[in-house]
Amino acid sequence: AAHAQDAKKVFFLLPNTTTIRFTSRDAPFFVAAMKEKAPNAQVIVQNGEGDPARQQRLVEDAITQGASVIVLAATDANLAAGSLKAAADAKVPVVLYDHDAVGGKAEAHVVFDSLSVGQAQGKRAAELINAMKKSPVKVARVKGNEGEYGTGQYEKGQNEFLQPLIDSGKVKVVCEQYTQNWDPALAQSFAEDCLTRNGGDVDVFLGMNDGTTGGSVAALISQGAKPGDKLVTGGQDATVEALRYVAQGWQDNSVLKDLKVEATYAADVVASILDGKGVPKDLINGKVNNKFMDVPAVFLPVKNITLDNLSDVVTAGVWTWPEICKGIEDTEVCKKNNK
Amino acid sequence: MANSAAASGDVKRRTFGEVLNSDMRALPVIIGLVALWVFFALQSNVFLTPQNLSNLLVQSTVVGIMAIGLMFVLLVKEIDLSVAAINGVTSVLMAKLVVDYGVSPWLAVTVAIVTGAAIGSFSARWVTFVGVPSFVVTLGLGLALNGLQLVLLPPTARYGLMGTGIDKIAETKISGITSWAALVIGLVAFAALVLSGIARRKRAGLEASLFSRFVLPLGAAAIFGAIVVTILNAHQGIPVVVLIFAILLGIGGYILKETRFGLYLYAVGNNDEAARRAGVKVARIKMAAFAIAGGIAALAGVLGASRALGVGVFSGGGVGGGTLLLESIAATVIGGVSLFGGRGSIHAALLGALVIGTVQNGLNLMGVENYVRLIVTGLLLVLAVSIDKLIEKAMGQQNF
Amino acid sequence: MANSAAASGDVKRRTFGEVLNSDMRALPVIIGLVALWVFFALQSNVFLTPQNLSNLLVQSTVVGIMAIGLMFVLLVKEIDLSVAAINGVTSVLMAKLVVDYGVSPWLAVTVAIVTGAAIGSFSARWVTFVGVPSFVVTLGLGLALNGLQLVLLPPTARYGLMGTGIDKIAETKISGITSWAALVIGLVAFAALVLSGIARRKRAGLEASLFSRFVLPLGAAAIFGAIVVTILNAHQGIPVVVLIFAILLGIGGYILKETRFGLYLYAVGNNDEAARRAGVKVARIKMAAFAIAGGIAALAGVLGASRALGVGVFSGGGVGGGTLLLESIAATVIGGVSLFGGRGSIHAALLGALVIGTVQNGLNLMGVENYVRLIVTGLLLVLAVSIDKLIEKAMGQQNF
Amino acid sequence: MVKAAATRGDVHAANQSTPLISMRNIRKSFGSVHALQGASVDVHAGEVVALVGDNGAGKSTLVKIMAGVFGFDSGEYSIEGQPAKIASPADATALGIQTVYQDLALCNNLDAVQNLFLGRELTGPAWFGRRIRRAECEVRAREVLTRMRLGQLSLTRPVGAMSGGQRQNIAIARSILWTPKVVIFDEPTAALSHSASEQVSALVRTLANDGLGIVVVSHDIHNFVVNATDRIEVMRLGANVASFKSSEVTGEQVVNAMVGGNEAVNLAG
Amino acid sequence: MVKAAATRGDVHAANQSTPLISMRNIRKSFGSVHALQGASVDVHAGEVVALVGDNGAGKSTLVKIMAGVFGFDSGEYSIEGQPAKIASPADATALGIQTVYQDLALCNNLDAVQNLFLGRELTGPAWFGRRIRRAECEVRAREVLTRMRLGQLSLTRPVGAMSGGQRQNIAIARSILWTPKVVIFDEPTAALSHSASEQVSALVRTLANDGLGIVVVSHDIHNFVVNATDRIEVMRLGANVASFKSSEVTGEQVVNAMVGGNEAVNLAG
Ligand SMILES: Nc1ncnc2c1ncn2[C@@H]1O[C@H](COP(=O)(O)OP(=O)(O)OP(=O)(O)O)[C@@H](O)[C@H]1O
Ligand SMILES: Nc1ncnc2c1ncn2[C@@H]1O[C@H](COP(=O)(O)OP(=O)(O)OP(=O)(O)O)[C@@H](O)[C@H]1O
Ligand SMILES: [Mg+2]
Ligand SMILES: [Mg+2]
Repeated sequence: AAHAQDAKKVFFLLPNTTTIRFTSRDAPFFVAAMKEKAPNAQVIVQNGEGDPARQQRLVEDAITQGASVIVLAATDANLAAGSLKAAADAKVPVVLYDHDAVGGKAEAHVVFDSLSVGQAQGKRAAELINAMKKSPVKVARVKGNEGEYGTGQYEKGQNEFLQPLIDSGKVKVVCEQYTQNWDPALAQSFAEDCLTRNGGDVDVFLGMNDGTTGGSVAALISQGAKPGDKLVTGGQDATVEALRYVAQGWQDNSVLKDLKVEATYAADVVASILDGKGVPKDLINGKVNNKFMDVPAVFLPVKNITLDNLSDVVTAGVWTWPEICKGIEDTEVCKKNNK
Repeated sequence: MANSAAASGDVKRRTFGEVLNSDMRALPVIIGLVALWVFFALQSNVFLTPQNLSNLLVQSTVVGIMAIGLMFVLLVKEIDLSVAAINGVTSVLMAKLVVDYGVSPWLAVTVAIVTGAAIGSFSARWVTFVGVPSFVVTLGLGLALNGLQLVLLPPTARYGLMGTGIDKIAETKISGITSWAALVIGLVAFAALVLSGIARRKRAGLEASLFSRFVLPLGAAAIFGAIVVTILNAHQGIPVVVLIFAILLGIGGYILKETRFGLYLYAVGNNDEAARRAGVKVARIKMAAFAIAGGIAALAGVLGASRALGVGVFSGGGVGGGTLLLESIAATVIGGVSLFGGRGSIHAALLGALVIGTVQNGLNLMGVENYVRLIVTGLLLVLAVSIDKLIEKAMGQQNF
Repeated sequence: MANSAAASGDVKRRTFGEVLNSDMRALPVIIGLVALWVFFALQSNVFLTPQNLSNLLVQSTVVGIMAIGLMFVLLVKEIDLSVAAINGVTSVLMAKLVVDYGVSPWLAVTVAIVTGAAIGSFSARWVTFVGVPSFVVTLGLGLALNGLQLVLLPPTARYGLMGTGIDKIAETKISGITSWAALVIGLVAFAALVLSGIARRKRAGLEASLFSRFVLPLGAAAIFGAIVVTILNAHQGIPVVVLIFAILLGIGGYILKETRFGLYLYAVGNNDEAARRAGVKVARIKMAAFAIAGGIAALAGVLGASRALGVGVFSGGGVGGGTLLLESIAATVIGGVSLFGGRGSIHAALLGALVIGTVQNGLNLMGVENYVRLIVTGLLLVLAVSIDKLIEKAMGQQNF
Repeated sequence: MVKAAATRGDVHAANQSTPLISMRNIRKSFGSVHALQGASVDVHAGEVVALVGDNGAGKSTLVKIMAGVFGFDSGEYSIEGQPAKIASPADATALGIQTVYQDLALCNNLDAVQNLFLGRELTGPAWFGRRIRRAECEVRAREVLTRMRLGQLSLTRPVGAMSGGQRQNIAIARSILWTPKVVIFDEPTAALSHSASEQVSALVRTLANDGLGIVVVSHDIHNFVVNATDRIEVMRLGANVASFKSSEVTGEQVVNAMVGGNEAVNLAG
Repeated sequence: MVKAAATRGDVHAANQSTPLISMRNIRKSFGSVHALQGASVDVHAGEVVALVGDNGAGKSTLVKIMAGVFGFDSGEYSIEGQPAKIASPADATALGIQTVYQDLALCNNLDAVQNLFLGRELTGPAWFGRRIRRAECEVRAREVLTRMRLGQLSLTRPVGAMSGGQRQNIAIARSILWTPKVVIFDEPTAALSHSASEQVSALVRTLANDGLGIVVVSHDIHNFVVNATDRIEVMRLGANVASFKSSEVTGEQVVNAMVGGNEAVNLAG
C-alpha cells in the first residue's frame, strides 16, 4: 500500500508468538511511545514466530522496504548474525530489544538484564529456602528452552544464590530439566513425574518464567495438592495468570519487567537515531559484549512481585485489579483491593 | 473349488501367525511396550508405582484421544495436519464462551466439539471437491486456525479456567465402588455385544465357539480392566479423562469393527475406486472421517485445557501444531495404522500413545540430561516399533 | 491392434489437456504462482523491485534445496522426517570442524554432506530391512540427531562463522559478464543434452520434431533465464546460493527424467513389487533416495549456516524440525509431488518453494498483523494449489 | 463347451419391446484418446448380448459408462425408454444394473463376505450405528457361493490373498447377490478354470431366462459367444461395425468383423 | 484355434536330457494356507509344459517360486542340474528365466517402453549417470510389438491408461524382449482377443522351437492346452495329481483329472 513517501519506517521485529508479552504488550507500548516521540515515523511490527530463518527474511524484507531503523528482538541470539550483517551492509541501524543478538553490529541494546532477572529469582528462592527448617530442601528446577541465551543467563543468575546452598548441603536438586519451547504442558508433565519420582517429597519448584511455574502449579493441582503445600517460585513476566496464582498462594513470586518502560526507552533511542542524533549517551548505562562488539546498553531495573507488593503491578499500570481478580474475587488480597 | 484344506481349515488349524494377524494383531506392539516398561522399571524404582502409572495414563490421554480421531482420517488414506490447530482454536473458543460470556461449561464444550467437527468436514469438502491433497488443505487451514486462535484470545493472551467448572474435568477422579461399577458396566456392554453376535451366528447355523469368541476376550478384558482399576484406585481413583479415553476407545472400536461406516473406511482407504463402484459415497465417508477427527480434536483440546487450567497461545501445540501434532500422528503410526490407508485398528491409538507417553515419563523419572533424553527418546521409539515388526516377520505374516 | 486412431494420433492431435499432462505439467502451478505475484504486486509497490525479487529467490533456496532431496524419498513412497535434523546436526558438525579444529571449509562441507548421506542411508536400511515405516524411523532418528546436535555444540551453544570462509558462500554474488556466462553455460549444456537425444532419434529413424523438442524448450529456458539474470544483476548479481539451487535443479531434473535411477524411483514408487519382479533392487534404490535426501539436507544446512553466519540449537529448525521440516515437505507437495509415491517432477521443488517464499515475502511487505498473516498464509497456500487442481480438472486430465 | 440347455429368448420378440438399456452413438475421449466414437447397444429383458472386439476397441469403456463409472461426451443413454439419470455407479446399482468389472474392483483388505456385500450391507438400526449383521451376510454369501459351486471358499481371508480365479469368482458372485435387472459381465471367465467357466455360462443363461438383460464382453468367440449368447455386437475403434444374431453366424464371421474383414462395412473414422 | 504349424519337440528325447528347470516336492504355506503341498514340475529345452488346475490349485504360487518372487518352505529346485540359487526375481532373470505374471506386474505410471525395459534398460556410461538410450529402446520395443502385431500400440501413454488386453500384451512382449532360456506364462491370453491369443500360441511354439523351455498356465484346456503344448501337469490342492503327454490325451481327461475324476489316483492329502 502507498504510505506517505517521506514517513520513515521503523521495523519492530518480534521473536516469537509463544512468549506472548511481545505481541500483546511490548508492541502496543512501543507503537504508542513512538507516536509520541517520533510522530512522523511509521512503525511496522512483525513476528519471527520462533524461526530464526524466518526472522532473517523479515530483516531482509525490512531493508527492501527502506527501513530507517530496525528494532530487533532476536528469535535466537545465536543465529542472528546474518540478520545483523544484512542490516550493516545496507547501513540500516539496529537497536536490540530485550533479547541478545550475537555476532554482529548493533547501535544499542535496550534490555532488562537477563542476568539480573535470574539473580532476582535466585535471591528470592534462597531467602525462602533459608527460612525453611528442613534440610536438605529438595528443589526441582524447571528450566527454560535449552540453548536460548535467556535460559543461560537466568540459570547463571539463579546459580549465584543457589550454588552456595547446594554446596553447603542445604539444597538438594532432585530434578532438573529444560522445557522445550517453554511449553507449559511439558513443564506440567515434568513436574508431575518429578513428584512421582520423589514420592511427593519435593519442597520447591523453581521455574524460570510464568509458563514453567504455571506448569508446576497445574501439576500440583493435578496431584491433589493445596495452595502453600509446596513452594513454587521463579516466575517471570508477571502474567495475569501468575499473579492470580500469587494471590491464591499457589505461587510465590513473579519478576516484573515493566515492559512499558522498556518500550519507552527503546522509542527514545530510536527517535534519537531517526533525528540523526545517534544513540542518546545519557541513557547508556553499560555495555553488552556480543562477540562482535561491545554494544552500548540501556539496562533497566526489574522488580520481584510477591503477595506483599502485588499492588505495584497495578500502580505501574501493567494490570488492573479487576483483571487480576477475575475469577478469584474471594481471595484475601482481592477482597481488600478489588472493590 | 480347490484348496479346501486351506479354506476349511480356517478355524481349526490357525497357526500362531494367523492368530496374530487377526484378533491379536496388537500383541507385538504390546510386547514392544512391555519391553519399554521392563527397561524403565529397571532404571527407576518408582516407575511401577500406582501413582506413576496413573500419571502416565493421564499424560497419554490427550495424545491418545487425538490419535483416535486421526485414525479415521488415516484409514481413508488422507491426513489431517490441522487437528492440533483445531484442538487449540476450539479450546480457546470454549474458554472464551465460558469466561467472557458466562456460557455454561456443558454448552461451551458442545459448541467446541461441533465447531471442530464442522472445521473437519470443511477440509474434507475442499479435499474431495477441488481435489487438493489433504496435506496441503489441512496445512493451510491449520495455519489459518492458528491465526484465528490469536484473534480469539484476550490481550492477556490467556483464559484461566480455574473455578469455571472446566477444571473439574481433569480434577475429578472416581474411586471405590463407583470405579468398579464403571468397569462392570463396560464389561457388561462388551459381553452383550459379543453375545448378541454369537446368538445371531447360532441362529444362522454358523460356527460360533463360545470359548474363543466370548470367554477368552471377555476374560482378558475383565482381568486387564481389573488390574487397571486396582492400580488407579491405589492412587486416587480413575481420572475422568482416562474414563473418557476408555469410552472413546470402546465406541471407536465398535464403529471400526462392527458398523457399516467402519467397514467403508477400510474399503475407501484400500481402493476408493472399488468402493465408489460398489455404491459407497466416498466423499461422504471422507467427510465423516474428517469431521470425527475434528470433533475429537476439539474434545482433546477441552481436556488439555482442563488439565493445564487454562488456554493460551500454546494450546494446540502453538503455531504449526508443534509436538502435539507430531505426537498424535506418531501415536497412530506406531500403533500400526498405515499412512497409505485401509490398515489399522483402534488399539493403535492406545498403544501408540502409551509408547510415546512411557518413553517421556520414564525418561523424566530417570532425570537424564536434555540431550540424552532426545537421543534415547528417538531410539526407543524406533526400537519399540522394530520389535513389533521383527515379531511380525518371524511369524511370516502377510499384510494387505 | 485396435484404436489406431488414438494411438497414432499421439503426436499430432494432442489436446491442450494432453500437453499439460506431460511436458507442461508445471503450467497450472505456475499460473497459481503468477496469481500470487499479481496479488502482491498490487498490494506492495516494492514487491516487483529487483532487490525484493532477488531476496525472494534467496529466501526460497534453503527450503527449495531441501525439497529437491525430499522429492527423491517421496517418489519412492517413503518419507524422511529427519531431513531438518540432518540439516541441523551436519551444519553444526561442519562449524565445529571449521571453528574448533581449523579444518578447511571445503573439507568440512564435504564431511557434512557425506555424513548427511550416510545418515540417510542408515534410515533406509532400517526401513527396508526391519520393515518399520519410514515415518517412525525418521521421526525417532530425527530426535536422536537433535540430541546429538546439542552434544556437538559448545557450552555457548553457538559457533560463529564470520570470517571462516563459510560466510563467503552466502555473501558472494556473481554479476556482469560472469553471470551471463553462467547462463550461457547452462543453456549450452541443456541444448547439448536435448540435441544428442534428437540426433539419436533421427539416427534410429524416429520422429523428432526439432521445433517442439528443441527450439521451444530452449527458447523458453533462454528467455526465462535471461529475465532472471537481468533482474538479479539489477540488484547485485546472482547469489551463489541461487546458482547452487539452479545447478541442483538441473542435475535433479536430469536424474529424474533421463537416467535409469530416476526411472527406478518412479517404478518403485508406483508398484514396488512390480519393480522388484523386474529385477530392480528396490532396497538399494530406496537407500540411494534417502542418501540423496540426507546429503542435500546437509548441503542446505551449510547454506543456511552461511546465511545465518552461525549455527546453534535452532539450526535445522530446532527440536522436531519445526518450520523447516514442514515447509520442505509442503514445498514438494504444493509443487505436485504425491505423498503416495511415483508422481512429481523436479520443478515441484522450485515452484513449491517459490509459492511458500512468495506468500511469506509478500505478507512481510504488506506488514500485516501476525494473526492476519497466519490466516492469509494458510488460505493463500490452499488457493494457489486449488488453482492448479481446478485447471487440471477443467482440462479433464487423468492421473496415474 | 456344453451349449446351455435352456432355450434362448426369442430375439425378434425381444427387439420389439422397449429395451432395458439403450445406448446410441456414445462418444467418450480420455484426453486425446478417443475411446468411443459413436458406439451403440441395446439390451432387452431375457436377452444375452455379447460385446466383442479387439483389445482396446472400447468395450470396457462402454461397459463402464453403462455402469455409471464414467460419464460420456455425447450420445444417448436410456433405461426402459427413459433417459438414464446415472451420475455414479450407485445410481446404476439403484436402477438394477450390476457389473462385473474387468479389473474386478475388489477391496483387497476386505474378506469375501465384506466384498460381496460392499455398499449393500445388511445392517441393524441407525440408532445403533448400523451394525453389520455379519451372520446373515455370511449365510447369504455361502448360499450364493454354493450356487456357484464355490462352497469351500474361505469367507474370512482378505481377498488380496486369493488366487486370480478365486477373486474373479467373488466379483461374479457379487453381481448376482441381489436380484438385478441387468447384469454386465466384462470378461467374466478370463481367470476361471474350465469347470468354473462352464458354471458361469450356465449362470448367464439362467439369469436371462429369469428375465434379466445380460451384457457379456468376451474374447471366447468360438465357444462362448457364438453358442451361449443371443446377439453379438462387434466393436472396432470405438464404434459398432457389425451386429449378428448368434444363431445365424459362425465364429469366423465374427472374428473377421472384429479385425476388419470384408463383410464389415461401416468402419468408424 | 488353429494348431501351431511347427512340429512339436520330441517329448521323450527331451525328458532324457537334463531339464532346464526341475522342481521336486515343493511346499509353501502362507500362514495357515498350504498353497503348495509337494508340487513338482520339469521343463526341458524345446518343450512346452502346461500347468493346469482348478482355481486356487497353486499354479501361480508355483510359477512365482520358479521366478524367484517367493521362497519355498521345503523341496528341491534345480536349474540345469544345479541347485537353483534364486533369492530374488533378479536372480531368476539373470539365469534366463522370464515370467509373464497373472497380475501382469506393470508399473501403471510408466509407459510401454519403460515397462518393457524395466530392469534392463539400454543405458549410456556410468559416468554420465546411466542415461537411458530412449531412442534405441523405442526402436527395439517397436520391433517386438510389431512381431506381436501390435505395431499401433502407443509407446508413450502410461500403461495404467490402457485396456486390459493392451496391458497383457505389453507384459508378454516384455518376456520375449531378450533371449531367455525359459519363459513362464501365467494365463497369458486371459484378457486377449481371439486373434491376439492366436498370436501368442504361435509365439509359444516358435519360442520352443528355438530351444527355449516354456511353462504355460492356462484354463483353455480344449484348445490351447491339448493342442499347443507338449506335456500337461495337472495340479490339485497344491500337488501334482496327473501328468499327460498332450498328444495322448483328450480335453475331457484333463478336466476330469483337475476336478478329481477317477483316473487321478494320487490325490494330495
Ligand atoms: N499371498 C498369499 N497369501 C495367502 N494366501 C495366498 C496368497 N497367494 C495365494 N494364496 C492362496 O494359495 C492358494 C493357491 O493360490 P494360487 O494363486 O497359486 O492359485 P492358482 O492355481 O494360480 O489359481 P487361479 O487359477 O485362480 O489363478 C489359494 O488358496 C490362494 O488363496
Ligand atoms: N482411463 C483411461 N485413460 C486414457 N485412455 C484410456 C483409459 N481407459 C481406456 N483407455 C483407452 O481407451 C481405449 C479403449 O479401452 P477399453 O478398455 O475400453 O478397451 P477394451 O475394448 O475393453 O479392450 P480389452 O479387450 O483389452 O479389455 C484403449 O485405447 C485404452 O488405451
Ligand atoms: Mg476391456
Ligand atoms: Mg493363478
